[in-house]
Amino acid sequence: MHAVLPFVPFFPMVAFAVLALAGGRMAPRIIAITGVAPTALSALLTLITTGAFLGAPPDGRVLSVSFWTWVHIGGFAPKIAFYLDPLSLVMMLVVTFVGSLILLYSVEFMKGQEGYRRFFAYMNLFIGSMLILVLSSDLLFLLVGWEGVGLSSYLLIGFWYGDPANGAAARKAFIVTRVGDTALLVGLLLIFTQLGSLDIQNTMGSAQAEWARGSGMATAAALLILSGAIGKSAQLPLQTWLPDAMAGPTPVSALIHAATMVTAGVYLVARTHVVFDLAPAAQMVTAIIGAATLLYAGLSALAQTDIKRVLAYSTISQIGYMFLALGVGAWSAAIFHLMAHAFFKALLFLAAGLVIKAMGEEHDIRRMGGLRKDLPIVFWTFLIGAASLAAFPLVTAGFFSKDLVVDLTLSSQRGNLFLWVVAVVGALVTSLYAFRVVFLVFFGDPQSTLPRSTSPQERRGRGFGKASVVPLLVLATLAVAGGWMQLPRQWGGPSAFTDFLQPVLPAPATRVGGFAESAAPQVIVAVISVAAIYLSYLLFARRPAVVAGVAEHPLFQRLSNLALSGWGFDRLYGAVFVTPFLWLTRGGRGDVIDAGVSTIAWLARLLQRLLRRSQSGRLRYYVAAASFGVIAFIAVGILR
Amino acid sequence: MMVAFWIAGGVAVAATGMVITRKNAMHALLYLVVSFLALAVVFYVLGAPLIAALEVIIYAGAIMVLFLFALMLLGLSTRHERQERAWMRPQGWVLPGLLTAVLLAELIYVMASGGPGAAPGAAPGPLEVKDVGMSLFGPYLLGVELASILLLAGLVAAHRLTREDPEDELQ
Amino acid sequence: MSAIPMGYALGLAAILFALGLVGVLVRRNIIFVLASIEVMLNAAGLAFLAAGARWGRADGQVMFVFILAVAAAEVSVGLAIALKCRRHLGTLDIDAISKLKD
Amino acid sequence: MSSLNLLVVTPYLVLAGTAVVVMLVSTFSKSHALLLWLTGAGLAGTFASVLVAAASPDRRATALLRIDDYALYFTGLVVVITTAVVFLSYSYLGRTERQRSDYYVLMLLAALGGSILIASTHFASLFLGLEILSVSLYGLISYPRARVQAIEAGLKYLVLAATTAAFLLLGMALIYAVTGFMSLRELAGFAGQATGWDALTYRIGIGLVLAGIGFKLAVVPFHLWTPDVYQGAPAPVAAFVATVSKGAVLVLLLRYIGEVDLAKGGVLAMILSAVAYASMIGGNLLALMQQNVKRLLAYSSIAHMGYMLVALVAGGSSSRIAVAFYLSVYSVSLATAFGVIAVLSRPKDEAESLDVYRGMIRKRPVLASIFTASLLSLAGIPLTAGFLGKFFIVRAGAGSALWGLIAILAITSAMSLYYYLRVIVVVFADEQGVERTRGAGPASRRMGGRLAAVTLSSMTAITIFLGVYPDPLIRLINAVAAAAG
Repeated sequence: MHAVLPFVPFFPMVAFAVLALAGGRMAPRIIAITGVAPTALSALLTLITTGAFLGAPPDGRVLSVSFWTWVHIGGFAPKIAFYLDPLSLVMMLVVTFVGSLILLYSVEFMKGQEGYRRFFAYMNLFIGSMLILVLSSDLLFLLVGWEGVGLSSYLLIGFWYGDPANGAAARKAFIVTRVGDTALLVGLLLIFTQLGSLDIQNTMGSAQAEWARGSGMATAAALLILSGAIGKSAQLPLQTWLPDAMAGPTPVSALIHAATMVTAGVYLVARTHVVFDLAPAAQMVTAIIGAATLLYAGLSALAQTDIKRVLAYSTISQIGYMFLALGVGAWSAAIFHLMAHAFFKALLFLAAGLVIKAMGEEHDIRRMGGLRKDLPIVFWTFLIGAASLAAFPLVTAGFFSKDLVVDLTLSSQRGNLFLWVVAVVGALVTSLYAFRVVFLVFFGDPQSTLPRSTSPQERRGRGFGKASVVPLLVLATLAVAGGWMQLPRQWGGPSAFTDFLQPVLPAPATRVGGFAESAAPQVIVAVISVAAIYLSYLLFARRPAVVAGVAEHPLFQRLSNLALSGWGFDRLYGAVFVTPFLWLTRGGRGDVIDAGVSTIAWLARLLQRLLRRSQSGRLRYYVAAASFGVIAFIAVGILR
Repeated sequence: MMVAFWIAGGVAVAATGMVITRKNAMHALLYLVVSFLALAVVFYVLGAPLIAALEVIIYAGAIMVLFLFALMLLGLSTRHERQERAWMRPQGWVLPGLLTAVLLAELIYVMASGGPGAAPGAAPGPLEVKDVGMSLFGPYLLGVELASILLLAGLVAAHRLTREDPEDELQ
Repeated sequence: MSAIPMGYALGLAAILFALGLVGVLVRRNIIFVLASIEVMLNAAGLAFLAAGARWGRADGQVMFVFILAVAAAEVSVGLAIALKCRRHLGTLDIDAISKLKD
Repeated sequence: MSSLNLLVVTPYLVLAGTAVVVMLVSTFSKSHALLLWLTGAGLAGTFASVLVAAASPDRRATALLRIDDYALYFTGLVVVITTAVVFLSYSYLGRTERQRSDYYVLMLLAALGGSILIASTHFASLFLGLEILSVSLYGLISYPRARVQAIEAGLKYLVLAATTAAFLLLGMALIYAVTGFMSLRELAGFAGQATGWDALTYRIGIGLVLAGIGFKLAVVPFHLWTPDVYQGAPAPVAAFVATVSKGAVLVLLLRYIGEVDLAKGGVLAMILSAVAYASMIGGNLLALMQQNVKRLLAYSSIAHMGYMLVALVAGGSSSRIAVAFYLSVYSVSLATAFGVIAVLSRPKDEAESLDVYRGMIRKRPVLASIFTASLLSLAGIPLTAGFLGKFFIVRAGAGSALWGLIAILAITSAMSLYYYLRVIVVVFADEQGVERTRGAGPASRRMGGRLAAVTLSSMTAITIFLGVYPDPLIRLINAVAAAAG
């Protein structure tokens, strides 16, 4: 197995290099093969490795491949090495499988688009970086993947750079996540200066030995790591970039902004869970951030009209669940939900991409309707995805994973009733918005006045071939069956997933007895999910007039607008950071929604404009500036 | 000695002041020569006859001749004098004057805040030309070599810059 | 050893230096700027001489000789550039030669 | 006092000798290629003599120079970068410029000036080295006759360099007046003892000297000339100014700071940290929206000097290692980036505008990849050498608890990623940029092109190799830094 592992990230990287350097000489067919095959091969290798892992005894499920020591300076000797344990294996499975399915889907979806080769190059770069991120055994090497992921995300969001708005979205994503990354870097520095190493296993070991539970150092390290994770995973308060990141092509949204990249933060926290375990305060912060985010984003999703933005907010909300799970110490539950979410969210995005395409690039769900008959496969798969997202009881993967999270929110010793209530309300909201999309898009009468393609054949001609449909079907299967390996603990069934992760991610200590132990919470959640679907049916399919009536009400409208703009976070950032500087400029900025578009960048640009004045090209000013410098230097000398 | 220092120093300052305020370049250069000659006296008074001679020969002689040649090549006329007058409007002096005044104030503040004590160690004897020569070609031998390389660099650079190649003009 | 206190000579150097700096800052004609730079270099040389006189060593005078060489090299290249400016840009006005800027 | 082991100074002798030989040969041969290979051979000879000097146990070179391993390492670096610049210049000059011998002579002399600076331990050699470098650069910056911007750049550089040189000299004179010493080592011994008038004058002298040095380093507030000169100068010369000229001065500063104990709160530390803050912030901000690639690199080089000053302020052996590594990596990466510009440029028509690079990946994929790699290294992306350089600096800073400087370094380098990526995105764009016509002279162009390709590829290989496996270089630097301490 040692020999195989390095090839998993190697293949996509090679594909990237080939595609990037190929120039404009490649035929689309060759591009497609070069773009998809390596990742599929990686997925195959991952499968083989998984087989070997399952065959091995639990304590033998570790694989470490060391290439070389990067540098030796004093005690600093970071290694270029891979470390595979059940946690990274799960991540690797998700990345390679979902990744190759999405690549396959893109073969047709992106056909004929400007920059076909570029697209596959970036996607492979992304997959390779993500694999390095999850496999590296050293935090410094992990950062390589972390940066690579950020880089390819920037490139892909701004893929259609012809439109300046896309460039702005790319910049926003880049800068907002950078805020988190900087904190992460400081965190790594702290860990290194305190523990003398950045090797993950060593660090976790020595953290446990050297830091007392609840010590300031552990809390600081955990909070800094958390900041990085929040940025990457689009959690409050660094969530603003993700909805705008929908500017990229839909497969990008599926892969990066749903299935993999945004889960990197979850992975990072799970990877360093020992530090969090030592810092109950930081863990509490994690849980609160998760809870607040899942509610905030769920409510935002309810008001969105752009189908991709609904899914984007839904992603933020679902990752909120994962952070909530991490916050209560339910590490493996978070990873389980991560996996299930990757399946159904990728499915939803891919299906949404086909819907948008069929509608002639229409994103507004209010202008869709009745697509059930026109796009049967898309409808059914989307329905499955939505059901899984809404945690439809007993069958879907989303049910099992979310049930585990919600259950542990209450029964874990770090959990409490308040967090549980938030999670349950979140489940209600999730069902509402998920089926709102289903009913508005696929049921009712066609609302669109846009020229729609006349025949199904024609629509198929726009990219509904096998390569588009097969990934949908596979993902739909996974979105249902992917959860059966882990039944709720009250059922006494198998718990293969958490058992598999047990050596890495210990199960949280649970409370015994009482409300949490009974079947009541589970029943409540299940009933609420189903009831919410029915409520959604009533509101959006049966009696749209009621909704319309309520929507007329000014109070509701204001609320709805607020939710539509992501509860005014962009505006808040605008007010807090931008306004104090407004007096510096004459005009100010009218566009409120975008006032927060990279506030930092805006501030920087302002300073830059002031500084540029100094570059007047006039030599005598340059001499004067130098003289000023001399005077200042001398003044320092005299005054000291 | 003291009197000679004061007179020569005063002349140097006054002449330099004229250099930076003249409109006519030729006049300014003549004042610069005066300034250099006055400084040569200062150098002599400070006990450096060799340097005084070099100041006269090289600064007031060679370098000034270079300037004069350049002026001839540039052919500055009365038209330029008028232009200089236009350029030298009083407000143009404010910021530079201020900056320099602050700098000068800082420097003078330090000079005035008590002089240095006598030089420690053995009382130094008078310096002769021979001493300077011994230093130049003793410990500073490499420095002399470097100075020659510096002059070579100046020569090559000036040669390159002033030489016009008719073929290049075609580009 | 001369009878002139070093502080006086340094003061004179500072005044000359400042005058040279004013020249560089105020004058727009390249020739004047170069002349002012000569004044500054010369003032620095004076400071070295004064310092050398304090210690009664030849080092100060040696440095002056080096400064002399530097001044010669600077001024020759400077004048060459001035000639080039006149020929190709048609002006000696330092403020007018500011096409390179942000 | 004047003891001198001729073997140790051979690198300088070879450099100066080559300059003279090239000058003499040019009087009877007009072959450009001959001049190039002579220059190349001279530089190779210099490198060899650096190795010879390194093997020699007797390192006496008068009071003016201290030729230790540290100086020899950086002399080697200067020679390597100069060689690269010379090779890159060939095709650039080959197209239009006649009378190329002056170029190579000046380049060799400039390298000599830099090498002298690196080894200097005395005001006289410091000043002369600096001036040899400056005067050669005046000639090089205004070298292309067909380029009016070059004249302006040369003029600006000359006036500012001469003015700040005067500041430097006055500062040296004041320090000499106070201490009676001109050798850095003796001065360092004096630094702590002065009191009253002496101490005050000494500090002012230091301030003035720092101004002279700050100009060469192009740190805020002496940075204003940088973009103008880089834009006006020929691309290969800009590469030289940004790497060798700055690097040599930085090494000198490092050497002096290595001698004095950089006490916290001391004038030197205070000034240097203020300058570091201002340079990191100012340089990166100015680069943000820049559309001219040469100016962008100029601004970013200001920021890079700020980063290196952080390590400098930290002091100690970790700072020596950090600066040595960062400077080496930065020089190679920046020279590569400028090299790509040089390959695309002609004296009259430099590839400055960002539009020239649009969609370059399609037309010239190898060149575009080289450009991207160099920019990524400058941005400090992991697995390039630049990342490790930054890491060393942070480590040195953390060792001295310079948290404020580190925070600004982290924030501003995050900012810098933005403008480097902006260029990379343009390079990878789909549509085509401005079509560039190529100059005449197919024979020289073919050879020049090949030469440039080999040079750039090997420099990129170095950048990536050092990013992935930097251990050999670090061992070398460790050994060298230990010798200096």
